[in-house]
Amino acid sequence: MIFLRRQLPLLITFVAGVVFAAQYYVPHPTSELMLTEVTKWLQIISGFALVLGVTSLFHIHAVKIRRKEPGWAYSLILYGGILGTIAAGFSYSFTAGQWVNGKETINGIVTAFGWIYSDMMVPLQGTMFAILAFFIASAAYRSFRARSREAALLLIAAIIVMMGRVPLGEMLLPVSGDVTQWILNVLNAAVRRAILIGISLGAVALSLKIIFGMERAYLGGGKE
Amino acid sequence: MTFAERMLHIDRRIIFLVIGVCTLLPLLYPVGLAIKVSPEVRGVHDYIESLPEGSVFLLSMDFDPASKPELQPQAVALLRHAFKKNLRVIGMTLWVTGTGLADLVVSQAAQEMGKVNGKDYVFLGWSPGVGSLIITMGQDLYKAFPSDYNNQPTRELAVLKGIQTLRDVNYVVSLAAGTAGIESWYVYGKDKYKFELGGGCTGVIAPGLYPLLRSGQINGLIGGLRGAAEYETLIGQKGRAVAGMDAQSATHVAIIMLVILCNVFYLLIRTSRGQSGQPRG
Amino acid sequence: MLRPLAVLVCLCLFPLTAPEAGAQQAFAPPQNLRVIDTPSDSGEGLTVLWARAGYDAPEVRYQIMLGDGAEKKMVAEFPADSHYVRDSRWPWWTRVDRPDAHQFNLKSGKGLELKNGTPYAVAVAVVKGAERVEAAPVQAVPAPNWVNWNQMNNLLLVLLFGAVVFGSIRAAKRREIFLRRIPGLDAVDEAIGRATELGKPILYLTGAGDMSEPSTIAAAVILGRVAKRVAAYETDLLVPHRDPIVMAVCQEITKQSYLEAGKPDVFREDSNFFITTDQFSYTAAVDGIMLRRKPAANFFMGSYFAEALLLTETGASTGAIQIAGTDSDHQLPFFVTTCDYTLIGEELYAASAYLSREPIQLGTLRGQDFGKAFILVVLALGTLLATVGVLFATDLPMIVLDLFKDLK
Amino acid sequence: MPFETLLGAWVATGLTLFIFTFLYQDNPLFKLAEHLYVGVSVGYTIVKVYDTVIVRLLYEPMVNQGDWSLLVPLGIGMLMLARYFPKIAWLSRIAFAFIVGVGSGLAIPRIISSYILKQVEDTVRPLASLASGGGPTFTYNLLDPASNLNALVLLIGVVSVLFYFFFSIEHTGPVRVAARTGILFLMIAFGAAFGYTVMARMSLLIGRFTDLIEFADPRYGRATLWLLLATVATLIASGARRRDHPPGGG
Repeated sequence: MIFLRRQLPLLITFVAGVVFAAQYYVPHPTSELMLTEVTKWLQIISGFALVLGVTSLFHIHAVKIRRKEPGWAYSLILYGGILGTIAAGFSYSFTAGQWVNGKETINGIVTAFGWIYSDMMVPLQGTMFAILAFFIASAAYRSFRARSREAALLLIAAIIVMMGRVPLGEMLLPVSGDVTQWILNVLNAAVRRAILIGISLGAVALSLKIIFGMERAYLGGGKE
Repeated sequence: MTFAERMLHIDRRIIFLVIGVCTLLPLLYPVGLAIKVSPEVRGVHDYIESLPEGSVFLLSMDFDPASKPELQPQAVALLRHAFKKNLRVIGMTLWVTGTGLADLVVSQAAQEMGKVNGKDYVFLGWSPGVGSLIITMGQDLYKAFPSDYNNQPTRELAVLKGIQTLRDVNYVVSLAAGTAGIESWYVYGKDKYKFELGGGCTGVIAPGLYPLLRSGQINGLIGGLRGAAEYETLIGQKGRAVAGMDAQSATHVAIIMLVILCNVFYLLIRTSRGQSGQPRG
Repeated sequence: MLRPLAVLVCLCLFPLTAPEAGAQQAFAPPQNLRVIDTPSDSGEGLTVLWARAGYDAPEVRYQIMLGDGAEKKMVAEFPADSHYVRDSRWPWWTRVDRPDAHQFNLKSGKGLELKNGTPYAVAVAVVKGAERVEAAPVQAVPAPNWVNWNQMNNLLLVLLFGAVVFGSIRAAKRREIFLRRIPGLDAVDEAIGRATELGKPILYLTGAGDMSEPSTIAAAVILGRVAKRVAAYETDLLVPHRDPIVMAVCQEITKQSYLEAGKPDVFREDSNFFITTDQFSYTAAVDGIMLRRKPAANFFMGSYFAEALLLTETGASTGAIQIAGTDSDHQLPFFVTTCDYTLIGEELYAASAYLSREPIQLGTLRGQDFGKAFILVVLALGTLLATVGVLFATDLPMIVLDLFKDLK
Repeated sequence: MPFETLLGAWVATGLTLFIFTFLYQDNPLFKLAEHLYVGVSVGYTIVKVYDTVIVRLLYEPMVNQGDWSLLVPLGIGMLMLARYFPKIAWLSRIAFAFIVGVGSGLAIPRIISSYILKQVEDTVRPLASLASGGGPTFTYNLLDPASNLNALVLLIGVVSVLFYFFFSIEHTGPVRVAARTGILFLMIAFGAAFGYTVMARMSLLIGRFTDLIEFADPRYGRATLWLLLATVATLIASGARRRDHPPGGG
């Protein structure tokens, strides 16, 4: 049992990791076929993982409703949103004359599911992020100070790029467009490249540690 | 509290109001300032321009409603261009919550240009897996998408005739709002299956993509609403992006003013403190 | 294995800029035509090679003719001064001819079909104005290969880097390894000190990630240190969470820190509490806490998304000292502007390794440092060699530079 | 105008305004819209996953084309769900082990190729180029990203930032100079990113305002204006209630 619970997952990780890393260097059709098959599997499994991610949400809000914790009415709204959307997703569209089956439109006719999507989800999510426009302005006003040489540099770069990205800015300060191009293409690219290299080394190290069983956090929980 | 201090600690809701007004007014009363085209955007445009009729163009709309205002105009402009050039268009998305949006964009653009689903274009919809999805498409497109968004078996579609894998696609453009997007298409796709790749993205992630642009891993980059406006200018069909640029101008200049004001007040406080011998904040 | 070696020897022995292949301008068919199965590929590909000619010029064109027994058709046409071996993006160790010979790859796809195991006859013709001459066709059979030799530099780097990382981890297990002081950690102590003076609580966020993300782990480790200080000063600690598992882990860590500080009696179970998993309700709730309790210090460690600015801007408005540490590079500009101190990217991991002293973490960090040092050397040396290559018009530096190219 | 379009306009406008109330302060209208948002997006994801994964990728190929090898991913997927049953929860580890193993294996060579080799290759550029006459020269056009001067600046940037992220040596002497240069480069890049992001966030706001303006049209029964009034009234009412009964916590 201990083997099944502890060693087997590590063994599977090791074999899968080594085989699919090695696959990269083997161009033979046999190896390509294996890659096709397994990536197709992985696609399906990641669908299951997606479901797994949302279920904890179900659980948390169910507890809130059961215990009538403060704000449990909002949890009911959340449940209503989930169930209503699912119901719409599998309803029958009389105008289109067929089952909706998760289609927003059928031959150009908007379904109930599509209605929920474009008239609820799109404005809700869009506005959530639109709020940030206000906060970025307020952050710019209240925190963007030339406290030090570094902060001053950040500030100047930000102002130039802001000028250079909009027509009015380019009109007021014609050179800003070219300077913005240069900052983005050279200075910014250099920094991003260094960061990318650093992150990639970290990612490769992490992947190697996972394959060789030194990093096991992904197996979830410390309890055996 | 001095005047400068009071101004620095002003209720942020006043700033919110300023931004709101700066956005609203130009939308109601547009001016129409000229837009200069950058080489990054031209890269994508010129490549599509160079493709012969009937070439295969895959547009992956990797964003969700949160980035709709930035990336939808890009998608519309690209599709109009591709349809005008009579390319065979394949639409898809890597983001599940973007499926409805992507479907709408493709079908509307197709309708506008008089294109027929299944013959001139296809919308494949969404499929899970990101990296593994792209690899599967590179190995066998029909395994990744046995049927399209409208449940038509993909093997029977006229538009996909002669296309077996991503190797047969001439140009892929990913419009990305995050890491499941341009980077994934490069690392798991272009790197091995050798199609040409272009990108469009939100302003948030654009600076991070410049290393890929410089090294030629992508042959062009449409950045944010400004990029979309440039593309609209290039194909001569002004749309939502160009319309939004006036508001952008106003808010950007407003923010620059705010930053300058903030620093003026900050300097005032610092100099007055320096004179009265108080410790610096 | 011998072939790459042989090529290397040839490269060193023969001058790379070859003599004009016969000064004759006569219009002869392409010389030394060879057709081979493309090496290092998945099959369905042939490589055509022929010698460079005196008439190679933009206005002269080569045509590649492909026949599968019955008929012969043209599959490619290009200017005669293109498609040299040196343009092929094959490294020196897989080159099949001298760099100045011509090379053209035929591959299935985009209208062309080559089948494995079927013999094909390939010919090359040269066209100049109305003149056209063709070399005698050569036969070859495409076949798949088991190893892609072009990518061996990639494999070599994986093995090398792997060995360095595991070596460093082993070394770290045996002896203490040096790690430089992280200035951000001093700022942490300062902030806690100030909170104590003011008698206000401290807010600590662990980010949006779950326990499998390195940044969350680092955030939990740093929380341990913060909790220990907080316990010593008996300041209030508030840790709102977005993930139930992270909360459970952090509760344990906090408890342990209070024990170590000798203050188990002041430990409160509810200093770690769960709010909700979704981004914006969590943000709204934390903003509420900031406005109501006015913490003296806010810590933002771990991974963050768009909510970062909503949190730090509100925090800044309450006048708290703010310290951030994140590897979410897209949010770094906002942390840097709105926080007093920010641990940038890998600094977060380093801070956590510095505090935890765990050999695996320390060793990995050291291994990555070696990796970076190696890349620095390659960048410096590579630039030097590439410059020498241009100044002296030689291909010799390619022997080194090819090793660090991404080749297919 | 069809009824559902009209209703859609009103719902979309109402929800947009509810979210915007957060700018004033956290309030019940915002919370309502926020929870609805989470619910709808979870519901949407579930429907899409079912339709795509279960129907299109699993059921149809198995039943219509007899591709029974798909039972393997189905089985592994089911193992993941074992997480919910404490007795057999450990089975889910096998599924995770497989996914993480394959994922790590796929990632290693690809990361090295795209993010290390490719980036190094593009940074290593000659600091001289051939002039049209044939002799070597140094090009210093800042606007041409491929000029020698820019190649040099790029090299300095990459090297100094890499130095900043060195942890096993103390930042003293020349290393300190390099690391300080690195931080200056970092700050410029952050500033550029900040500037660029302003545009991104403003675009979202413009997008929402465009919709609000459209729905203020008489065709939609001036939805925006009426709902704006209603929202403000509710905010004032809830503000008054809050002053009477201050909330206990949470």
